[in-house]
Formats: sequence, C-alpha cells, structure tokens
Amino acid sequence: MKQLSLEKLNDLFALIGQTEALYLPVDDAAGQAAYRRWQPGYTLSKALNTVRSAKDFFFPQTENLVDFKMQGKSIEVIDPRTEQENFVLFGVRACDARSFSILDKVFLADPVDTYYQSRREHGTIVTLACTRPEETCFCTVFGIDPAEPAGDVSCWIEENTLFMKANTPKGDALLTLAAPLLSEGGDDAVAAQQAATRSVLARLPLAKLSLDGMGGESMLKLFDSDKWAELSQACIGCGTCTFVCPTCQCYDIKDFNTGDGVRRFRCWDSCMYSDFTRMAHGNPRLTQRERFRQRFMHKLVYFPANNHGEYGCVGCGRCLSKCPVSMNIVKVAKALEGEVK
Amino acid sequence: MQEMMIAKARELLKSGAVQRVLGWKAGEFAYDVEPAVFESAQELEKSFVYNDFCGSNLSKYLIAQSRKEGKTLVFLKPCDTYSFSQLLAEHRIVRENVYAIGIPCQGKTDGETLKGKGFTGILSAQCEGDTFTVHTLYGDKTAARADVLPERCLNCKSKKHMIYDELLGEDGEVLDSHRFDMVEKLEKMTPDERFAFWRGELSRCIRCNACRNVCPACTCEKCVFDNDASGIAQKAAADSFEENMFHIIRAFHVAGRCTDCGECSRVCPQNIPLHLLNRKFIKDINELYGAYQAGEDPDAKSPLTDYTMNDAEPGIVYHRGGNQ
Amino acid sequence: MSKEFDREQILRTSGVNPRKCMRCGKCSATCPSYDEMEYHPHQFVYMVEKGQLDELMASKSIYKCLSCFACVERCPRGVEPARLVEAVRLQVVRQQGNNHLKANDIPALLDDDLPQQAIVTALRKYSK
Amino acid sequence: MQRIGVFVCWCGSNIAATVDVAAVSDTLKNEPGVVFSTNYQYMCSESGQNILKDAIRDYQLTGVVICSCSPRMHEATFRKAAAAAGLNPYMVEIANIREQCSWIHKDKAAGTEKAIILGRAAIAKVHLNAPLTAGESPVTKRALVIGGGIAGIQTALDIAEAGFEVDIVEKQPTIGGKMTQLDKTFPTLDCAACILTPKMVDCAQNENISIYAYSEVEEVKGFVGNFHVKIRKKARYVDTTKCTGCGLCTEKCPVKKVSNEFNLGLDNRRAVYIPFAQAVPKVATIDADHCNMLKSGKCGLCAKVCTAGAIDYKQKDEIIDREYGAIVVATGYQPIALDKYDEFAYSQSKDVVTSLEFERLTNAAGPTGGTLLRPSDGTHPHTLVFVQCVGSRCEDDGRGKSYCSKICCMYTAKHAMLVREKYPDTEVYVFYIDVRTPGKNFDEFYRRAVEEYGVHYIKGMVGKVAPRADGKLMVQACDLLANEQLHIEADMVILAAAIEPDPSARHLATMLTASMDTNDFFTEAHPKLRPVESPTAGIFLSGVCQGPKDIPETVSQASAAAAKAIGLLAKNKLTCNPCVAHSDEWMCNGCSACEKVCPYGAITYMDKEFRMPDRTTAIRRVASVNPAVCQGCGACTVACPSGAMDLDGFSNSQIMAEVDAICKMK
Amino acid sequence: MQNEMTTFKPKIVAFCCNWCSYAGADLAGTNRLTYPADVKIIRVPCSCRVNPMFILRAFQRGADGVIICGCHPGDCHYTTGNYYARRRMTLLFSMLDFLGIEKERTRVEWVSAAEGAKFAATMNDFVATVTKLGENKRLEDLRCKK
Repeated sequence: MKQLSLEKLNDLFALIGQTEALYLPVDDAAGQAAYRRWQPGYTLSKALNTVRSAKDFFFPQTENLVDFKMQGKSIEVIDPRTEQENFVLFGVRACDARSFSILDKVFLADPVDTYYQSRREHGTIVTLACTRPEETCFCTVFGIDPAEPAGDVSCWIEENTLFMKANTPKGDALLTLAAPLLSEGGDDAVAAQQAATRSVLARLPLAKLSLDGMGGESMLKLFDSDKWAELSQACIGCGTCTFVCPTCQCYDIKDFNTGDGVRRFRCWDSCMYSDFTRMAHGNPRLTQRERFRQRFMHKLVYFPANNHGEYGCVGCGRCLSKCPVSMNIVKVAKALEGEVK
Repeated sequence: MQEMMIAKARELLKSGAVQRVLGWKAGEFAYDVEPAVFESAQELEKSFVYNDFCGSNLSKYLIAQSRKEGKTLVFLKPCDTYSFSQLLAEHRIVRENVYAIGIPCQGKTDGETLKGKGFTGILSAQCEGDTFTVHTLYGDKTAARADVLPERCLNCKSKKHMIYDELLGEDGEVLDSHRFDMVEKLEKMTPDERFAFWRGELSRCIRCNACRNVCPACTCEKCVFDNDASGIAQKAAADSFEENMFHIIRAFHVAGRCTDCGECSRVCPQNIPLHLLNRKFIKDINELYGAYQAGEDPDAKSPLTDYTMNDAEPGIVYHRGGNQ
Repeated sequence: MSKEFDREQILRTSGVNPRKCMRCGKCSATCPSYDEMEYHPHQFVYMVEKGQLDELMASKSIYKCLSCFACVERCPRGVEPARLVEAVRLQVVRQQGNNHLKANDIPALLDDDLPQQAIVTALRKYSK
Repeated sequence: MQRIGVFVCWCGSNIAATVDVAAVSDTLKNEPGVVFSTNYQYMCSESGQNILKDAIRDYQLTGVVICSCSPRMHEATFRKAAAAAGLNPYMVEIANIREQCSWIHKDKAAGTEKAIILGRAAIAKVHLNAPLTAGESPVTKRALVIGGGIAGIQTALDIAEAGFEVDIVEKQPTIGGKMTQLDKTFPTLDCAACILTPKMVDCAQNENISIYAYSEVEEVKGFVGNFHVKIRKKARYVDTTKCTGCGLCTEKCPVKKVSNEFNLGLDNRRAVYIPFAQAVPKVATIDADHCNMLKSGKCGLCAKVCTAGAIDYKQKDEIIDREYGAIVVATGYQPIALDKYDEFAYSQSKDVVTSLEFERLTNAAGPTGGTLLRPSDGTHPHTLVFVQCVGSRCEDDGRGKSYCSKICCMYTAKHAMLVREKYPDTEVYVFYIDVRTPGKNFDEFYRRAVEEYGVHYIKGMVGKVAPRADGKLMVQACDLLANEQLHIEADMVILAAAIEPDPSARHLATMLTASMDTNDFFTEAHPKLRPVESPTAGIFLSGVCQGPKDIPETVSQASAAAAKAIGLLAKNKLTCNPCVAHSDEWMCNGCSACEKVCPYGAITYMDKEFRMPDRTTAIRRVASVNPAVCQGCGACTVACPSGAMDLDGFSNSQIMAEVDAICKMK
Repeated sequence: MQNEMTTFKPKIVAFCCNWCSYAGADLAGTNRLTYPADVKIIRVPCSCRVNPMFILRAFQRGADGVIICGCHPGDCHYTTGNYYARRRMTLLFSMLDFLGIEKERTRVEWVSAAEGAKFAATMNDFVATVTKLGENKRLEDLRCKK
C-alpha cells in the first residue's frame, strides 16, 4: 500500500499528465460529475459517480471506422486511425470497473474488435473506493465490493490521504512512475474505511435485491411473462438508460456524406429505439413492450445464459436516477421475481 | 387529494364511465413515481399515488390511450392541461375517449432536484406544510419547500386548468412568472458569451432523445431525426454541429406549439436547460407577434401558421439583444 | 437647449407621432377651448412636426387646454393632440425649473366645491 | 443510378467569353452518374436541341443537365426537346451559367469555377429527380355568381352571353343590390334604376342564367373546374312559379308596421312584400318573423286574396346541389354602423342620416316620393351639412376603417349638387379632409358643385353635432384654411359612412378557402397583374368584395372576372402543375399545420385505416393534397414538422443536394 | 494574417424565389451588374419553401453566409408565402443569435423581378459583411472541412 497526502494530489496528476493523458471526474456546468482530461486547475469531483460511465473511454459514443474519399468517379478507402495514446482513467468506481470485464466479453471475443482492443491495451484504470453509497446502489448484488474496487490500481481517500495499491503490471508501472511522490503504509486506515463502508452497504435499501431465477433456465417463462406490458407502459422509448449504462454495448454503423466522401462511423444505439435492428423487412421488435423486454432480458437472462451466469448489470444505479419515467432494472427484477417462483 | 382521486377513479371505473385510469404509481423510493395505467380498484389501492413527486406530464400518453377502446380517465395538473389542450388542437387525442379531471398542484420536485440540493442516499421524504423532510442513509434533513422545487415550478406560469371535464379542488389563476428572466439575461450577454454558454451546455448532450420523447409537442409519427430519408437523421451527435442542429430544429419544430411544460429540462440526464430554447421562441413570439400561450385557446391560430401584413422584418434581429 | 432637443423631448414625453396626422382638423373642430387658444390643437400637431416650437412655447395656449381629451377621443388617426399640448407645456415648465405644484401641497389647497377634474388638470399643468 | 447527360451552352460568346465551356463540360464529365458531357454554341437552336435528343437516345440518358441561360428563358424549350426524345420533361434541370454567372463575372477563372459548381448542383438535383406527369381534371361548364348586385349581374350576363350557364345566388328576395337603392349616379347623373333595371330583366330572360334569389351558399367543396356547391333556397312561403307579382297580398296584409329595409327603415312595409316595383324575380315574400299566420296560425288573409293560389305557408327551405367549374364572388358591401360615433348624434337625431339614407330620401320611389323633407318633422330643410370620411381613414379599429372608401367624395358632391339644383334656397356645406376625384370627368363634376352650384366646401372635420331642443342641429367644426372654429345651425346632417364588405363574405371566404385581407376584402391573386382572380384557382372576384369601387369600376371588373371565368369554362380539361406537394401518409401526424398555411385550401384531412408497425390496425387522420388545386408554393412543407409533406420537383432532398454541391469543399 | 484575411473567399448560398428574386437575379445579369462569384443561387418556388434545415445544412457543409430572397411582402406569387417565411426566418435568426452565432451570416431580403440593381447591391453588401466576419466557425461541421 502506498500513500500520498491529498495536498499533493495535484502534483500526482501533473506528474501523470506529463507523460500520459489523464482523465478524471470533475464537476460540469450543471454540477454533475463528468470525465475530463486533466489540466491544471481541475479538481477531482466529490460526486459519487459520473453521469456518463467510464465505458466511453473504450467504447466511445461515436467512433470513426473508415473514410471513403471520392474524386470524380474514383473512391479511395482510408483507415482514419492514428496511433492510440496511452491514457490513465482516474477515479473509476468499482461498478464501472466491473463493466469493463462485461464489455470485454463482447468486444474481445472472436472476432476481436480492434478499435476497442487498442484502447483497452493503452488504458490504465485507477479505481477509487466508495465511502458514501446511495440508495440507488446495488453493486453488491453482483458480488462487487465498492470498498475494494478492482482496476489496475485501487485507491481509497480517507481524511487527507490518498492510498493506492497496484493490482496489475500496468498498475505497478503507474505507481513506479508516481514513486517520487508516494510513501509506504496505510493498510490500517484502509481497512477501517472498508469496515465503515461495508456497514453502510448492508443498510442499502437494494442490498437484498434478489435475482434468483434470472438467467438462462427461465428464459421462456420470463420472455412470455405478461408483466412486460405493464412494466413497459410508461416507457417513452428514449435512450437514457442505455446511454448512461456502463454495460450497454449496442451500436449502429452509419455513413456520413462529407461532400467529397463518406465517413463511416459507429455510434451507440439503444434497443429502446424504434429503429433499433431495423432491417430491410422492418423491425423485428414491433412495440415498445418488446423493445423494453429485450433490454432487460439481455441484461438479466441472455447475457448470463451465455456468460457463465454473469449478469449484464453492475448495479451502478444510473438508470434508477436518470430514467425520465422512473422505470428501471430493479423494478423489472422485482416484478419478474414472482414469475419464476 | 390522493384519497379523493382514488375514490373518484374507483367510482368511475365501477360505473363503467371509464375503462382505465391514467395516473401515477409509487416506486421503490419516495421519488421514483412513474406514470401508469390502472384498470381496477385493486390496482388503484395498491399503488396509485399523488404526491410532490408526480411531476411527469401525462397528456402525451393520451395519444395512445385515447385510441384504445373505451374511455380513459386522466388526472391533469394545471400545466398538463395546456399540453392536453394543444394536443387536442392538433387532433392528436380523441377527445371523446378521455375523461379529464383537473387536480391542483403546488409544484412538484423530483429525485434529481433533491440530489442536486445535496440530499444523498434518500430513503424516503415527506412534506408537511412548507417543510420537506428527507430521510437519508446519512441522517434526516429538512428544507423549505421552495428550496427543493425545480426551476419550472418556481416560475410556474399558471395554476389554472385550461380544459377538464371535472375539477377536484379549487382552480387557480394564471400567474405572473419570471420565467423569461434567464432568457433575458442571456440576451443581454455578448454573442461570444452566449456562444460559450450554449457550447458548455449543449456539448454535454448525449442524444438520448429523452427531451424529444417526453415532449408533448414532439408527437411525430416519425421524427425527422430518425428518418434516414430526411437527410438530417442522426443517431448520435458526431460533431458539435449536430448538437446544435438537433436542438435548434427541435425547438423550431415545437415553436408556437410548446406550452412550456418544462418536461424537456426535467428529464435531461445531463441537466441541460433546454427549456430556455423554447422560452426564447415563446418570448420572441410574444414580443413580435403579440402574447400567445400555446394550449390556452384551442381555436387560436398558432403564430407560425399565421401572419399579419405588418409583421416585423427578419432584420429586426440585428437590432435586438445586448450585443450592439 | 436646442430646438431639435426640445422637439425630441416633446415627442418622447408625449409619445405622439405627429406624422400620423392627416390634417382633418377634427381635434380643433371638437375643442371646447378653441376660441381661447391662439394656436389650436391641429396647429400644435403641425407646428411640432415642423419644429416651430418657440411660438408654441411662448404662447398662452399651452395653459388654455382643458385636458378634456376630447381631441384624443375623436382623432381618427390616434394622434392624441392633447398629449402633445401637455408635452409642450411640460417642456416649458421644466425649463423654468420650478415645480409649481407638488402633490403633497394639494390637500391644503382643496376646496369642497372644486371638481376633481380641475385638480387633476392643475396638477398636470403645474407640476413637473 | 441515373445516367446523366450534361450539355454546356456557349450562348455564342455570352457564356463562352467568361466561362471556359470546354473545361466545364470536361470537369462535369467526371461527376458520378454523368455518362455524357458536351458543349455547343447554341443549345437552344434546332441543331443544339438535336444534340440533346440524340444523346438521350444514344446514351439512354435518364437525366439531363443543361448549363445555359436562365431556366426562365429556355426551361420549357429543353423540356419539350427531352420529351420529344422520350425522356420525361421533368428530368431536365438547368444550371443558370449566363444571367447568374458569365454576365456578372469578369474573371474567367472565377466564372469557370462557379459554372462548374452550378453544374454540379444541377447534377446533384437531377440524381434525385423523378419523372413527373402533369395530371388533368375535367371542367364543369357552369359558373356560379355569388351576389346579385350590379357586379354579379354584369358578370352573369357576360358569361351567359359567351354561351355558358350561370347561376346567380342572391340572399335578398330580389337581385339588384345596393344600386337599386341609389337615386342618381355620378358623374352623368343618370337615374340608377333606369340603367340597372333593364339589366336585371336581361338576367331574368336570359336562358343561360338561373337566379336563386332569397338563397344562400351553404357549402362549397371541390376545386377549380369541379366545385360542388350546396345552395339553401330559403322559404318565401310563396310559390314563385305561381306568383304573378300582382301585389294584392302586399296591400291586404294586416301587419303594416314592419321596418322597410329597402328604404333603410325610413318607412314601413307589410309582412308580405315585394321590395320594390322592378324587383327581379317579381314575386312576393312572406317575412316569417312578422307574419301572423306563420307565428300563430291566425290570419291567412294573403292566401285568401291570392287568385293564383301562390301562398304556401308550409313551404320549407330547399337545398340545391349544383356543380360548377368557376365561382365568381360578388358579395358587395354595406355602410358601417355608426353607433360608435356619438359625436355626430346619429342615434340621437332622425335628421342625421347616412348618405345611403339620403339617397332614399331624394329618390322618387323613396318614402318621401322624392321631395327632400326632414325625417323628424317632414319640413323642408334649409341648411344641410355633409360630413365626409365618417369612419374611413380611421386608425381606431373599433370605430372605423383604415382605408379610404373611395366613393364618398363623388356621391357627396352629387348630393350637394342635386340639393342645390332642386332647392336653390338651401345652404349646403361639405366638410372634407381631402377631396379625391381621380376618374373620368370626376374632378370636373366636383368643380361644378363648387363653382356652378355654390356648395360650400370647407377643409376640416366636424367635431360635434348637437341636436337642439328646437330641432336644429348645432354643428361645430373647424375651417382649417381660415383657422377658425365654425358653429352652424343645420337642419340636416348627412354622414358619408365608410363602406365595409358584406358581413356574409367572411364565412364565404372560409368555405371557398379564398384569402381575405384584415378588412375582410377578398385578396386578389396578384395586386397588379391578376386583379380579378383570387389566389384560389377557379375563384374570381367581382366588385366591392375585393375593395371599394364605384359603379363604372365595378362593372369593368365584373366583365374582367367574367372574361377570366369564361377562359376557364372554355377549356375541356385543366392541366395541373406536376410540381405539387404530396403527403407521406405514414409520417403524417394529422396536426393540420399544413392545412393552415395552404393559401389554396388544397389540403384536406381524412381518417384512414392503417396497418400499424405493431400489426394492429388503427384509424389515423392524415393529410391529402389535391394536385389539381395545389400550386406548389411549398409553405406546407416547412410547416410540417415530421417532413411528411414534400414538394415534387423541389423536394427536401433535392434542395439539400444542391446545398451540398454548392458548399462542397474543394 | 493580413494576407489571409484578404484572400478569404466566403461561400454564400442564396435561396431565391422563382417569381421575384430569381427573376431579379436574372435581371442583374441581363444588366451586367456584377457581384462576387462567391454567391451561388438555389431556385425555390417561394421563400416559404426554405426550411430552416436547408440553412443549417448550408452552414454544416461549409457555407459562410446564407441569404433568402423573396417577393416583397404583399407581392407573393402565392399570396401569403413570404409572410410565413418572414415569421419563420425572424424566429430562426433570433434563435441563432441566441446561441451566439453571428446573426450577420443570415439575411432575408425582398427583391422584386424589377430590382436587378437591388439584387446586385444586396449581394455585394452581404458578401462584404460575411467577408468581414470571416470563416463560419460557430456552425461548422469539422467532418465537412478538410
């Protein structure tokens, strides 16, 4: 365990920022936290979590895949990628840290998504333990311990000190880089904080959320449940839940005509949208009920069925606080609970 | 009020006067109330609520509900009635299939506003008189009611119901609000300051479409931004231009039709003050073409489908604002 | 102070646009004080428009207007000549620098027989 | 993918001098979709057109871009040539490289570059062009004239003379309109009845004309060439086929105190009446509001005296359905109500009258038999004051009208002159703001009133009319030229009240979807070049419904409207402009925004059953455009938020393609 | 820098109604009245055909100024089209200004078929105004610039 006085936090950021791009949560104009590239004067946000998740850094909302340049009747194909720079993501919470492993299962499975892979390889994740979880948090349901977050480096902030622990070679390298500023020690302080945090976690209203019966076994039963109609009734079909979700990974590929060519890019898509997976014959999911069902079946049933029981949710609670009509995965899970019992 | 509403709904369901009730349903926490349709007295008893978190505007749901067989009972707050009336004027709702009950409103807050005011770990919340008590994981906290209301309710334009079949409680008055203050403040800035302001706001947009999908004026069967044939379809703002484009065109499409219900800003996950764009149009319309409030008079010609021979010339824009 | 300034000032305080006048003379035709006045309502409109202010400001006519507003009421073009007369008068009063009547002094001057209209008219005429 | 041919015209040296035409055609040859590109000295010449035709055939062109002069010049030429070669004419686009390029630029490099860009824009548009076919619609060879005043009569006679059927719908029991109430007409002073009644009789006798008097238009549907109109023929309680117009019933009717509208209430008529002796049709009408028989079932005297047996108390309103190819509006005017002009004491004194009432008071067929008498006491008036511009040129909307009523100056001069001629012992004053006499022999007429007849014309307005206990009217006015206030003791005051469109016109305009201005006058298709047509195709305007005018002007406009209507009726089929709007029903919300901005009423809504994406069926309200009525302005396309409404030939995607091509970075 | 300023050639899109302004532009040509080649005209049936989308699209694609020309109010070939256009454009321009986008980049001008001289003068003036403003930066799409 290494430690650093918070007074020197800016020196640490400056040190890292010198060699790599450093991103950390700072407060935006509306007072919510968002990742920004560090520059002098930026301070780490005190918010529990960012509105947008950390997946942006590996799977950005829009990404240029290929360019076509047209000159008269000839077409030139251009790979727009430049060399990926190394970057450090500071202050990732345990839930988001888990989301990367879920995304990896999608993007690093064969055929490997090289755009994603390159970013994963060049990114170092520095997590930060939670101390004040909120009522919307339910990461513990998925076996995540926000007091002991994963990542290349785990951090804790207690009183006036930042404690850091490297978990991987990438983490070691980062701490080596920062070594001039760090000193040893802090195990006791961290353990004390963890104990305090865990006592709060036990009191969270959603700590006991049960996902029994979800997963592949009850797929058809859940698929055919008549609860979906009622659950999806209020859904307005926007993409808020999917876009703030750290694990949603669907995208669309679009062409943009630039006037002298075409820029082919991919962008996040939402299964809640009426034109999601629209094909030549139309949309396979005809109503919002089916689109709504798709999203939750995917996270709670299909994904675990294909991934050894791992759910496609990390319990970050973003959709709970951001859904315009206050519908969310917890309400769905609770409603479906009865169906499988 | 909640009891009265349940009793009324139960009575109308029982008599067969209505087949379903559109209202609000309690959630997991105090604040996550969701719009819901109730078809039986049991459902009403179980989860119908009307409290300080019933901010969502139900009128847009009537587009679908009123096309169902039978009648739908809907509870409408004063500001929701403007949307309802406007939707009727646009023939989007089958009036015969709706039984509208006007209900009073003292302003509605929501979880995001409470959190913005520093309440975290909210377990439950009550309001007595003018004091809000919030029980949180980290202890109980109180606040004055006015301090936890969102901007749209602090600048409420009207407590009067524009249209209803029946009214529960007293009808209120159209209010003198300060809703254009912020627009005015922006108008007084230099263009550079305004540009910086809006870039700061709009650059946060994640194009989740929540503003559009919740908006009672955005009821297109197919939005131009979802229609590849329109030539301006976008699924994400791949460039800052597209952020501007989306919000300008959206505001323009609802100009003269937006009732200023404020749902767009309420639902924006990034807290972008989108209502300011709509209010800018409303303010301009009021100043240039005479006071007009969408949803107030269903027979009034909306300002963009109307004209007078002596309308201001577009050049008037060069002479207005604080940027001479 | 320049004539142009006076004219601007009169136009601003009165809010009257003399160019709207179509010279029908209904103001003067309707004026109960016509015979008392050296310059008549329609002349006020015309002379202000042409900037002939010295004559108007020197004339007693500005005090002869009863402020009955019949001309304002009858004018088909909404020119409001009485407001113009009033503005010319105010311009004179202002240049004299004295406020001849203050609202607070009125109660002492009151007489039971005095019609309300006279008080209002007096205040209009003699105060800034 | 289109196969596009590009043809660059030199226009002799007009284009070639400042645009390198060869460079333009060579560069455009490389544009996607272009399979042929050439340049030629004069594309519009016969040999130029042949190059175009040959290329269309040889290269199987599906689209053509001509870089030449303005499309306003030769678009039709090239479209025709393309059609001759078998290509849809609407697959031709013109890049205007002469008026908008070569002629305005001196630098050849800049001109060439711009010509290339304009060519690219046209190519981009042609890529999205679709073949358009002009539709045709039949024409019903009958015209409807709404309003039977002098305007309607003249229009109907002219159309009937040309051999087409015309129906006149008049809401009063007789045709003739306001002119029947006039005494003499300026500037020739011939008697109104003498010149009007023969025309009324002509109408009745012309076999092409059907008169629906005491009738109103109830509903108008359809469009140019194909209007479907419902006419409500109000019950007269008299069988018009039996009534001989003998007038016996009107003498025997016991209800004697019904205000006579023909004489503007200056005297009374019976409950059964014929408005005046020369009425057409000359049949009696029972006034249901006053008839004892119809009110209480007690009387029946008229039925008893009628030898023709024409009285029918059970008669009902009749609805007549007719089809028309053209509609002429001739709804005329009425004087404004003067109840808001207290200063003129119109409501207080019987001796303050409007000019139209004055017409009746001097008319030989009027209540006084043509002798001018004071209405209050029947004495001979000695001093008469005429006031002009009462309610005209008034900015206060609540009281008057902002416009000049145009006819008052002349008829006031007429009245003043006639009074002085007939009663030389009178003093006549006319108070005016301006005297407006533009018209043949008009100013001479006015000068005669002043110079020969000694009418006192005084510049200035009357401020106040105060009736005195002794019956005199105290007129207070200002003589602006003398700069003095006048006080005149008058016996009568005559007010030249402003005129306004007939109040029925507003409702009619809505039915016809013909636009009106803020004063409820019908607007013309073009204020200078199409003054008798409404912007709505097939609707024509005749008389004062379009704006104040006197009789000669009304008659000439009526004939002009007739000529336009005849031009339409003479056609067997109408060719429609194919560049019209169309609505994509799937995207339409049914919100009516497009309908509200359509100046032609071309958009209607219908409830249509749709199979929805969720496989249910639903009834949806959707817009549909009548291509025969749409003129292709595109107002609806922008009003439509979903983009369901688009314009053929100028579609959203076509215009954006042009924008893209023009803005393209090099 | 100085040099860059003087060589900046703005891209101007002019939407002209077919009946008045396009004819006015033709008349300017017939009378050989010059204006910069930077102006490119798009013919539309009426000024009311101009959708705000087109204007934004032009800026996106690299236009530096957009001008809409129509018949004088009251003279519209379709009677009322330019009245609607007038309201739409007034509100749109005001909104652009509200977003801090230079309002001088957009303009509406009424040009009749007889006003060739006015058309040329208008274009000269507009090009000068836009040239002074420089390149459109606030409403550009970087993907369209290379």
